[in-house]
Amino acid sequence: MSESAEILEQRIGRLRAAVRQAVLAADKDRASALRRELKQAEQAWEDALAQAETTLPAGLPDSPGTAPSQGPPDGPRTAPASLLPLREQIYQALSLLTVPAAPKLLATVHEAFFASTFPTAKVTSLKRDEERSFRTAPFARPYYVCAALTADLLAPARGLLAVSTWPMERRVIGPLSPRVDFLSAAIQVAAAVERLPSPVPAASRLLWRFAASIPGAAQDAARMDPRQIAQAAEAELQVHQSADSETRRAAAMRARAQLDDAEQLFGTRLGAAAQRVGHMAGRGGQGRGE
Amino acid sequence: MTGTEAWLARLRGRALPVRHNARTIAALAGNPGCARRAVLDAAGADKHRLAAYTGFPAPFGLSRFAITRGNAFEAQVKASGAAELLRILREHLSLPIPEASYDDLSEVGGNASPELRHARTRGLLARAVTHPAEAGTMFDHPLLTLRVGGRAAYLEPDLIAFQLGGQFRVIEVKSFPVVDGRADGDKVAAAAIQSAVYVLALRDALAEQGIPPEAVSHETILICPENFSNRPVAASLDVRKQLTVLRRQLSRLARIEDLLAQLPPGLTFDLDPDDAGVPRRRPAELAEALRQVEARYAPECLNTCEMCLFCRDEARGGTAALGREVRDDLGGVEHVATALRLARGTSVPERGSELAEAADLLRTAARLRADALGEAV
Amino acid sequence: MSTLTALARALAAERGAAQRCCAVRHVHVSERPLVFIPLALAGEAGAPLAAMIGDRPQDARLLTVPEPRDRDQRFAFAAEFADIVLEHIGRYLTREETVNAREPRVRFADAPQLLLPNPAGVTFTRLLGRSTRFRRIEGPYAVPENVPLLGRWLTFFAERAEVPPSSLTLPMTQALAMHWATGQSALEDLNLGALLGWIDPPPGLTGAQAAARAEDPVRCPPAGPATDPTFDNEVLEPRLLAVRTARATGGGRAGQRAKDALADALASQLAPIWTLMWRAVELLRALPPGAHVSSRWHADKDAFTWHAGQIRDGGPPQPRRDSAVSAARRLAGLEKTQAEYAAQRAFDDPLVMAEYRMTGEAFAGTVTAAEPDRVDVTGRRKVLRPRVTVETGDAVLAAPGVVLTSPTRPSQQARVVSVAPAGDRTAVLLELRGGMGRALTPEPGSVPEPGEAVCYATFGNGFQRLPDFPAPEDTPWTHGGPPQPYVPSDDDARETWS
Amino acid sequence: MVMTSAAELAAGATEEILDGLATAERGVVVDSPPGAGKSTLVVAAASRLAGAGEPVMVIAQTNEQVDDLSSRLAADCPELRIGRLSASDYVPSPRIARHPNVTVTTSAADLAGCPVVTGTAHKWALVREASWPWAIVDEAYQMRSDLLLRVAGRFGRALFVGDPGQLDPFSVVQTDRWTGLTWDPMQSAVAVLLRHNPDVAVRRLPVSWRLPEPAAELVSEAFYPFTGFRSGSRAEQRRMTFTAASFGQNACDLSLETAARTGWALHELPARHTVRTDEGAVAACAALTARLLQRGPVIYSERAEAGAPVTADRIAVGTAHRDQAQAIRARLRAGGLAGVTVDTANSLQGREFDVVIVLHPLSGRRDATAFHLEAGRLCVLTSRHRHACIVVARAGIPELLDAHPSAEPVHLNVPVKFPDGWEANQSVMARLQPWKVRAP
Repeated sequence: MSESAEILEQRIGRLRAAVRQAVLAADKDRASALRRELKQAEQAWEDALAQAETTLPAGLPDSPGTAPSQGPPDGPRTAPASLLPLREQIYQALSLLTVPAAPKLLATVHEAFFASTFPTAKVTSLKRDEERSFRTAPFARPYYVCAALTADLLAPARGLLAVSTWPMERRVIGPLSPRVDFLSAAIQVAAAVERLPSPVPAASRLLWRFAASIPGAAQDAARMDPRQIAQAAEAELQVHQSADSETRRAAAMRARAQLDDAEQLFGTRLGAAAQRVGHMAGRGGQGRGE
Repeated sequence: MTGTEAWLARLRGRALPVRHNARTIAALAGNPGCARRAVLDAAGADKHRLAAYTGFPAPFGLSRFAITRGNAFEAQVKASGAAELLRILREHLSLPIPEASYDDLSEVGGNASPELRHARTRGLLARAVTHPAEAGTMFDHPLLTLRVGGRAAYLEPDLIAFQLGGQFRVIEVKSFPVVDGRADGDKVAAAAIQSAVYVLALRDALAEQGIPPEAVSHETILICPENFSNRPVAASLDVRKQLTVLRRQLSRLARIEDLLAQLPPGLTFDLDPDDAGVPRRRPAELAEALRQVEARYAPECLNTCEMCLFCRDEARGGTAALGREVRDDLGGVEHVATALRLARGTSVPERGSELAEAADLLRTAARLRADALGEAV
Repeated sequence: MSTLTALARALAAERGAAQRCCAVRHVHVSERPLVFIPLALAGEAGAPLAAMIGDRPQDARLLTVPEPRDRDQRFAFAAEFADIVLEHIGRYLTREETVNAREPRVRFADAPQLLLPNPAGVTFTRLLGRSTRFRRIEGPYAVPENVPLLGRWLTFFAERAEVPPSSLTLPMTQALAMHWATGQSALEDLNLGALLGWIDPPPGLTGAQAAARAEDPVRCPPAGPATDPTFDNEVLEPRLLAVRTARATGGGRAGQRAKDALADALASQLAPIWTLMWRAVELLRALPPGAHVSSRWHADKDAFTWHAGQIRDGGPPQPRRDSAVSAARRLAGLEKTQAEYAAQRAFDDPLVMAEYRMTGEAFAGTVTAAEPDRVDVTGRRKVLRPRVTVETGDAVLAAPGVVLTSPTRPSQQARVVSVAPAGDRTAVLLELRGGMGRALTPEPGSVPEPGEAVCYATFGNGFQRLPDFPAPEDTPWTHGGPPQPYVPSDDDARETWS
Repeated sequence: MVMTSAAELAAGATEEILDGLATAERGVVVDSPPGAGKSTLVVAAASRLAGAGEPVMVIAQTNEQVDDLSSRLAADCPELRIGRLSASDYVPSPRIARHPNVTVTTSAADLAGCPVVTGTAHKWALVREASWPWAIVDEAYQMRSDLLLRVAGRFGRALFVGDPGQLDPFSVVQTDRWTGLTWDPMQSAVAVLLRHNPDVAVRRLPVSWRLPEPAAELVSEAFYPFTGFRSGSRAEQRRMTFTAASFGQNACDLSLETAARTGWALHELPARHTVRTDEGAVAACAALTARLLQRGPVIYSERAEAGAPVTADRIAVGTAHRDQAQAIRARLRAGGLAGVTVDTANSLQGREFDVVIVLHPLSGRRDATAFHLEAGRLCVLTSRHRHACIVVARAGIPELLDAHPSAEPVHLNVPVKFPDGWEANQSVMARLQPWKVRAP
């Protein structure tokens, strides 16, 4: 080691001030160069400390062999990470909900009912892997974590995941579908909560998040009846269902007719073809319940 | 390209025009009397960069914590087909249960190009007015445009347009809290004027299709976290005042020619970048170019304008730098040194001249101050 | 703002140093004020990040919240903070004094004083009070015992800050700006470092230079509660992340190290402000106090005694918002104290009085003639009504009939009899009443003598009665009828703090 | 379309208001534009209610206003016994003293037999216990919510009458502690009433008997954009002529003649940033007043078809600040002119003159403040006259308004006040342009 920890510390202090000065001066290049330098200095400092500590008598154990050093998720209320592969966790959660859902919701569902959660940041690469795998060897796996498709252009719906074995009608998303799927998910979550042998706070919190946005579902979080929530969700579902189903059926027919296998699972993307715009805008309105 | 556009392009130089958003347009109402700001904004110049390059970087930045919190709150409100928002709209506006559709306009068929998004936005909005029964209810991330200084600017949207009975309302999600029904008045004011920008842009979009302005309500909806929780709560904002102010400032910006005509020919704020993009122009020279356009500095600029420290430095020695009120109390005299000469009586203006009355006022003040402190001013 | 303070600002700008705009101190400064510098996490509603607190310069206590978004840690912070605040308050709950008013009463002999860097600090205090005072100490969602109590005291402090003449809670920028005019704008005066730079620059720097230096957030951290964004992004975020990572991997020595690093970083932001705050206290103490400062502090002691009684007697926490009746009553109180405060400051301070002389609401001059023994015989009984003539160079707005008051003889009324030019000056004939004893000849010194320098103002320092308002249960239909009485509910206790 | 005459329109509205009293559950609010016969309505309502056997308390804001209403009521209904509540130091003015049917007393208990009792709001606030089935609150937009709170326990139902376009009540206390509360004590009595009782009907008087036609148009559009009103007189009914001709054409004469011809003049001085008591503007106000009196103005109207001279007591000069009024008064005194009213907008509220000269609040300002921009201030100043109004201002006000930054904080749950001062100022300046006279 060429520098002592103390000198390193001073250097880190100076560098940190310099980074802030560079940011204040709107000098992005200098700021990132300095940040790199800072990172190196910090690493050197960590190393120096680690070295110093190994020579000290052991005080507190540093890492008593707990969970793998995976980055923590979004909140302080951290559930342990699961040992299952990510795609299986997502599959579990999706199968519980039975409708396309966003990664964040899936992570919460998994935490509530499978006692572990996953970092949502990794989902993007999972989706890419699934598509690559399918394109290399179609239908080689029993299921794929795939996209939900927009009903109008059959493009991947932003931020939604689905399961390849689901019928196309369930995987296409029209304007009313987010609401319909929310209500369907609420019914499934209520049922799952009812099945729990003893109350799980994370599950109750999740159920309340659904119940709070459904008319007549529950007064407050302390007094929730899963059956009443399911009934309320069912009641609102009745209002939207036929219009939504119609849109989805029509879109699913188009998808099956127009798209190849991979596109049916992962959607088709629109090029920046401006001439198609007028056509599209019209079609956006077409699928609605009539 | 018109003469004005060419002129503005030359002022901007090789830099790309800065993208406008509701915030930057709202800022136009912040100090409308400032020619420097008007010219830089009309030209789409990067004020932040220019100010920093002359050695006066803007004193504001954004904390990542604030950004994260803002994004997280917005995502929460819009999650699951904007389920939480729907709850609020049902409670706040008695939205009927069947009105629950949600269109995300942030992409068109997986493509996020502004042209596509704008075209689709317009299509859907117009349809919503003409066929309200079968059109959508919530439109997330509609991409709108507004003419700023003769150029159409895309507005980076962070709003939801909400349609009920053929009338639209603008919904803005902000992450500052409403505690016991009260929120920071300046933050609400900023939200109100930004909402007004969207109302204006929505009205413009519909007007092109012959739909009257009443199709967009002047009552907008502000969604904020309630008290110390993450629970969203809604408040109505009447933005009629903000609309008037904006319309007036935008129309003045459209008449930027008058300001341009007073500028020396050949003036540019180009940084003269080399092939690697490194500026070669001397900062002092750029500063000189900026000084060719008159500024109207007031301390309030410190909260709103990227050029503020540059202008403040330039305004040193002027009474305006001490505050509008102070200048007024000093009889409107422009320079500190002049005011003090008048106060001390070392400069006595002619009777009836512009400064005569101010001199009387200042001499009295100096006499009273000396009297109370027992020492000459 | 007035022409006189504007002139002081102009002088400060010219000289590069702050100028006095008061001749005396108008705020009370406690012997042992409680200095509180809070830092909040950007983007969150009243989320404490750290604080430095203490009642002596050498006793700075640093409190930090290693995970500011964690409710439990926030309450742990609140509990630790409460211990310090309540201990400090407790010191004032021991000594009492008897007030000899018409109805003698007992109050605490002194009161605590809370000093914050700026008005935003007061807002933060109010929010912290609001988020803690409704909590419960038992049942579900229980918090440590002292947390709701802290909330009530913080709310009390924040509310006193709204009362202009009160010194119980002082935002330091406001206290300093009241006494010194700087060569920058009022907006820039909100930066404690810059303001102090003008008033008390380090050796070798002018005030203007010191202020400019204080604006660099890297060298001189802002006085909170908002932290500098580059600090957040470049220093705080990595350290918070390190604490979290360490915790996820089991804490231990790495966890302690990460927490220490975080505390160091936060201390680096707070310590310079701590120094500034105590320097400001010294500067204020060095000013001679105005004559009415102590009587206003007595009112603060009364308020403190009353609030301590509320808590002792098991009263409810302060409501979220004022009811119709309490709002109206509070407004009446504020209007009354504000008027009194303005008059008192003018009477205590020739420089403040000069502002009224500027506008013609007061004038100063010399007595040129006096009839001290003049007796008015026109009424039913003879009354002593001396007359004096005052010549002044000031503008005189007061018309005949107007009653004036003089700071040196506040209990005496001076009615304007006539106003006449006297050369380039103005002669004002005044008729005096009261404050001269009971006999038909005035007590010595009670009537100004020729040659005496005097000052008269159109406003007095007299006592005003507070208006009566209906009882809350009699709130009329025009104001929404009687309000629902406050009943503490589970919702209050549960309210998320995230 | 059938053209309704102003008189029919006004009578219809008044009748509707009076008829509506019987069925009003809680009360009625009547918005009255300047000079629309507010006092007449109050007197009519009081006598109607008293006639129906319902005792009425009449609440006004100043002793002057109480005396005014009491004497009109006493004269209109000589049979009606009227109690005049007063403070102990009140000396009855001659116009009260001459009515035998008015009893003046300091105690409400002495007035048990009076069907109508009048008093200032502050006096009423001291009355305990007793209550009246009806109250009439005059100048209710100038009364503060906290004062209403103190008197509202005394009545069951109420008629609130006032001009929403005039100055709002204010407080020296600056706090946003109560913003957004429906019972914010700093808002007006009408505001608090309506926020708690949204079902209370708001009616309006549609005709201004004071303002001449051109004034009614401008004031209505700038300050009453949503409700509007019309003039009770036709342009040709209101005329002003001068008995003395002008010698040559100086700016004062031009302005006077423009105002005599059109009802308006903008007497524009050269652009200059000035101190508040701008000597040039002060001198111009004084010169216009002096010249007006010299020219021997005669007015013709529905009231004076044969013409009547305009005397000094029928002329007012209005300013924004007290020191400006002071300076103009001193200038008039130095010129030997007496009897002309010179006062601030606050003091001119509710008063009426034949000719009014206004020193524009924004004249010579470099920056506008909320005070200068307040719509009510300009509205009061430009709506006091029966014949002509001359606005004195430095050039540059439209530019000042354009450069005005809009940075006012916005509060949740606070109804937006219309018209906005900035917009109303713009509108007034734009409308005065045709009547501009450039003065040196």
